[in-house]
Amino acid sequence: MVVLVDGINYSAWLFLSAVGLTLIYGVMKIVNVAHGSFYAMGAYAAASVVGYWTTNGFNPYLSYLALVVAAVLAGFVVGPPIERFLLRYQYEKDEVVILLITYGLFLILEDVIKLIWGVNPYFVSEPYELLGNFEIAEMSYPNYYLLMVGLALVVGLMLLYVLNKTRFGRLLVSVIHDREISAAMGIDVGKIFVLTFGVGCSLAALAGAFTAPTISVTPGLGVEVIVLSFAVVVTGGLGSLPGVALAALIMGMVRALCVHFAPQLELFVIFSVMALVLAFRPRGLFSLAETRKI
Amino acid sequence: MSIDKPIFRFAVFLGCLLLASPWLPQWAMFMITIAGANGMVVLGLMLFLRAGLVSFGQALYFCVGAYATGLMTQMFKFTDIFVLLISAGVMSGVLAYILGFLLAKYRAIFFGLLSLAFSMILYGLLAKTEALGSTDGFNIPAITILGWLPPQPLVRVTILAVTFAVMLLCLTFVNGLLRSPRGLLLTAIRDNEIRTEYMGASAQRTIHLIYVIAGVLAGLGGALAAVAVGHIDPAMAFWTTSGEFIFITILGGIGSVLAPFLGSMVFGVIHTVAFANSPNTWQMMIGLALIAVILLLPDGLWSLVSRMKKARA
Amino acid sequence: MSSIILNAKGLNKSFGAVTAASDIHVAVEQGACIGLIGTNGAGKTTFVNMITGYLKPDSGVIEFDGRDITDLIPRQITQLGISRSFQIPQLYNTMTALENLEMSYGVISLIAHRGSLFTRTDDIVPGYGKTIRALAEESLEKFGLSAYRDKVTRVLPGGVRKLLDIAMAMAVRPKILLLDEPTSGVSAEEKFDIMDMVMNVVRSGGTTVMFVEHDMEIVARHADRVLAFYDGSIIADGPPQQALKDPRVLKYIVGESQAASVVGEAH
Amino acid sequence: MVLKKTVYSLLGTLLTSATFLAQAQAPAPAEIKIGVVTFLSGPAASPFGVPARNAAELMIEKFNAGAVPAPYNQKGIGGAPIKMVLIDESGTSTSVVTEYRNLVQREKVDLVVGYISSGNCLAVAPVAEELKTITMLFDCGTPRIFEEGKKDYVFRASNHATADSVGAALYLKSIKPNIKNYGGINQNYAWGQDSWKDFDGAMKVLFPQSKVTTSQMPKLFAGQYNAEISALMSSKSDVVHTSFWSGDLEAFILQSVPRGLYKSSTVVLTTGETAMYRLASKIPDGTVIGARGPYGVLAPKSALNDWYRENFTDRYNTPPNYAAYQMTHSLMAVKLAWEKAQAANNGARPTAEQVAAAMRGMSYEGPGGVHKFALGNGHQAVSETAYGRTKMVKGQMTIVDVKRFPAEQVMPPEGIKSEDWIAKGFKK
Repeated sequence: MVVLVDGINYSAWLFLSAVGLTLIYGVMKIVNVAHGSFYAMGAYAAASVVGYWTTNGFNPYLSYLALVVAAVLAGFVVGPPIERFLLRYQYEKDEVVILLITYGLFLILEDVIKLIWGVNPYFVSEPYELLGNFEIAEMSYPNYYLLMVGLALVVGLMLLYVLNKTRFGRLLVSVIHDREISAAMGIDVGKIFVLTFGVGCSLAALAGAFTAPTISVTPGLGVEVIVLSFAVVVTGGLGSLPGVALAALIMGMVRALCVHFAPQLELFVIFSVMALVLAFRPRGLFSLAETRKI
Repeated sequence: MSIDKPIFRFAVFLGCLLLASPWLPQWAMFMITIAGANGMVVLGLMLFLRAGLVSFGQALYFCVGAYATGLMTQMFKFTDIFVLLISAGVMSGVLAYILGFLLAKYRAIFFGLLSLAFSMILYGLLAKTEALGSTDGFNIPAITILGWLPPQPLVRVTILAVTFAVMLLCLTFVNGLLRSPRGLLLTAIRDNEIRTEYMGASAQRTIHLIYVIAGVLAGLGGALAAVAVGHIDPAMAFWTTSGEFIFITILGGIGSVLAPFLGSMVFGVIHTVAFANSPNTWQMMIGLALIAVILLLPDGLWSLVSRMKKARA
Repeated sequence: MSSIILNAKGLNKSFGAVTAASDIHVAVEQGACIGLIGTNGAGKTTFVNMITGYLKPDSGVIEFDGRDITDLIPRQITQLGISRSFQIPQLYNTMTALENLEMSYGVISLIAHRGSLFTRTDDIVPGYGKTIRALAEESLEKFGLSAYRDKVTRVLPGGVRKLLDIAMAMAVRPKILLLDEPTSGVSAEEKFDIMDMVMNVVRSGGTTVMFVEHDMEIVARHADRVLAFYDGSIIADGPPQQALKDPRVLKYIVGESQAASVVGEAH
Repeated sequence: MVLKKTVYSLLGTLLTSATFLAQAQAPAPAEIKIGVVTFLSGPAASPFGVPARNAAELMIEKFNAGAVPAPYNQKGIGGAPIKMVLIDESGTSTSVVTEYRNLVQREKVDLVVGYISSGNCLAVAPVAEELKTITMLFDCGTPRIFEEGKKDYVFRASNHATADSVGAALYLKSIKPNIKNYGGINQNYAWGQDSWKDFDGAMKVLFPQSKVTTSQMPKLFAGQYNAEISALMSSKSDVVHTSFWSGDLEAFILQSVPRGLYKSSTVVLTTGETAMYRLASKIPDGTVIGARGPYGVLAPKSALNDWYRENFTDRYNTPPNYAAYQMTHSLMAVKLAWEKAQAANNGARPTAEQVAAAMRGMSYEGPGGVHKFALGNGHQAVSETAYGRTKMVKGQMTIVDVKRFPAEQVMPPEGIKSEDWIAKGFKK
């Protein structure tokens, strides 16, 4: 039981951290290493905003709203300009080259964050403690984790809805399917890319923002997330939404099991799962099949 | 396999460098040694890039080579540089051969990320082996050459010389490979694998082959680095290390077998200048450098050289 | 009486609900030149893809030189002596025409040297008596592509790309050459010259040819035997005059008027 | 031809950049250059690296002004002004060693003080010996440095990690004489593994009947510890030991406190002191806090300590944590040894060998009390260590029932590896 709760809660966190990455890849075929930096920026933004919120004694319950606002700010202020003024001119280049550009961005943003917020940690645990606890199997959990799980569900469902039910979603799908043809059909691919990139970055920031209350916001907190969300996304199948969800769930569960029954192995869990899955399903659990006509 | 002019000139140049070493600043010699070791790994990555592949886990073999060296010195008390190099090459080669069966099936980003997974697993394994000092790693004793223990003032020069020798050997080999039809095939695979298969060639076998070669090169690089630095730890297999190697590959370009060494030399300079001049923001410097290279010199530093060549011709 | 070089027995292939090949029987004689006709989706390319190992038939056997090649992969089939060109030319798009052909002969030389790492590209290609470069130049010459020698293939016109594609397929000196719509995407004017050029280069070597073609004039002009596909099965098989007059062929593929003119011309 | 040219031009860049760097810090004749190496980026920067850098800047400024109380009141070092060359410790051990060599051979520093990561300490030590440069390791914990062979130029001015684990166990003995079982959560890398090993060993000696409930080993910088916390809570341990530091420690506190881990178990934070200032309001009363020595709030009362805390707090408006103390101690030790050697050298600038000789076995007093270079034939300093428990007094975090354990109780004697010393029940 406890294992289940721990697993789900970690899965939710993994999903939130990784979903932005898969969205950006699915639409733009960019493996965004700077993803981790956006996660970090989300966390820092949250720290500042919520800090301001509480010091000015606004309604604490609205601070969750503040978290979202912070995330969207972080994502949309920084993300789109990068796409518009840097990445946009690189699309004809190889996937890997673009990946390296984002790696460079990651290095830069790491220091930018340091310049803006300094090296000392920030704490914004108020939202975390505000909600009180719940008991399961005489084990006490903060309700905040329910919030995280809920958030994960909401984000997942919203994305599903947008992709399948809205006009923008259909445009997106057609762009995913074939960039050139969609452009030829008069879809403003450029606009869609900027938007997607913004949303993807905001999702990363959102994960950061909602993690911030549970951690100490310090330099370098993005680095861990990069490789972790890579592992999740690749295991799920690059660009696949259900893939990320499933992969996050599997990894969360396996990890929880490890922690409770074989704590020494925790170190390998994630990458072993990834290697195993890739060994048997080279393109991940749910792969976007790419057929080539000859 | 005959020696090409540029390689011959390079050899001559390295020779002069060795002769000049007494007058070279010590720290510069060390940086050149490290650049040489890194260059070995990057030489392998260059082969990958020729075939349109990028490995985010090449540090795996860098680390295996280093630890093979380390274990030789720890367990069997071998200190002879040749024994160490050979064992490093063999260890990494064998591992690459085995993993190759799996990885040669993968392309594009999946090739890169699967190799990343393997390098991170090795990192985990080493981090758990407290007998080998866990993440602290352990030190490598002074090396000998055929029983001769170089006296303190000569140690650095000796290691530098060995590095050069290994470099030149591998350079000549890889150059020969690239000049052979097999070398042509790399570009063919990158450009159009279907056509290549219908010409009757096996892309998978070719990739497996260069995977092993790259593995051995990385292993040798790791051994050289271990001997030069005198200390090894699991961080050698961490993904950031692989990232650094890819950076150098892009920096140098794939225009020539000499490009990797040009790249890693310049990387060394960028790195230390950034460290010394902006200790608090060196990452930004390196990031900017990386993006600048990709935007301004998409074919790497070597494109400058080839441009000069054209200008002369 | 010439011998059977390729023998397809009872090939079936379906993609989900779609039947791409149902019980195909074809025996190809050494040196034949066979035209494959049929509307799009009739199963011509599926047939070619099964012969060249790109698709594996659900059931049935393919024999080449009396040897079962059903389960071989494209590479092995090519090495045995069956080679093909593509509907969409499969070229090395970042390279020049010359380099494309050098690649082809490079592969040949590699195989001839059993993959040895210590041969150089300027060595003589065993069994061909020339260097890779010389062979590439020669075949550019043969296919009249010398003008495009140093042009990057991405930018070349459709007809030229087709020819280059075929030239590369011919590099391996195949016993059987399959041409998948050699004239599709080629302007009407070019069509005939290209086909003539290809055919006399190819036929001069006595290579057995199977070509997928929509233009009945070209079929009638070059084919000595026609296979008409409809809905995954062969509805007519015989010399052009007869096959093209077959009522079902007229109904489903050719259309009366054109047939008349075509066959007339062929006499 | 072209090729040669490029390589030459390349070497050119290298040399010019070097000379330009050299000029950047062209040494004034008498000045003494100290290379200071500490984490300026990454997770170790905020708890250790930056406080240590601040300490270095403060102390070197005060030294040069001759404003430090006796015996440190000579201007600079023996009258010569000190110049600091600051380098980030981040990067692979390869780059750390490269930068160390650059410090010594290019920047021509006279002394190096630094290194937080044990791995880096191990990597740098042999190089220091090769380059015959006095190198003071200021924070890294591993005992291996002086246990794996004799050193001539490498020193460490404070206890190694053994003292932290043994001290923790001793402290538990004094406050909870009958512990039945204990668990731990430590980062899955050398520091965490060694800390747990030593603590476990010490507990086995002091509480022979006690059992290990669980030993959690999350990945370094994992950040999410709920599963681990659940495991710890369900293990119902009397004691939970952790050597977490930095963001991990803070995250662990933030995540575990609301779940009530501290109600059921006594939690021991061996590096807790770095976190207590910022998380004062979060840490429950009765949590055992260590500072890897008599540092920070656990420092003994003394005029020097008051002076230090006051100056540091004035300047950075946060009190100095143990990393700052360790840096300060290291700088004081080298200053003292240098001056001693200079005096013995009747006023002339001493050689590295002379400084080393002066430091060997030397004992000195810093804000953290008296330390003595007793182990590793006079290269490894030892000192008392201290632990205490948290208590909120009028919204002020204070440390109560502080216990001090003299060096000989927490550090092994000369000539035996700490592992064996613990295994043998603290006997030689």
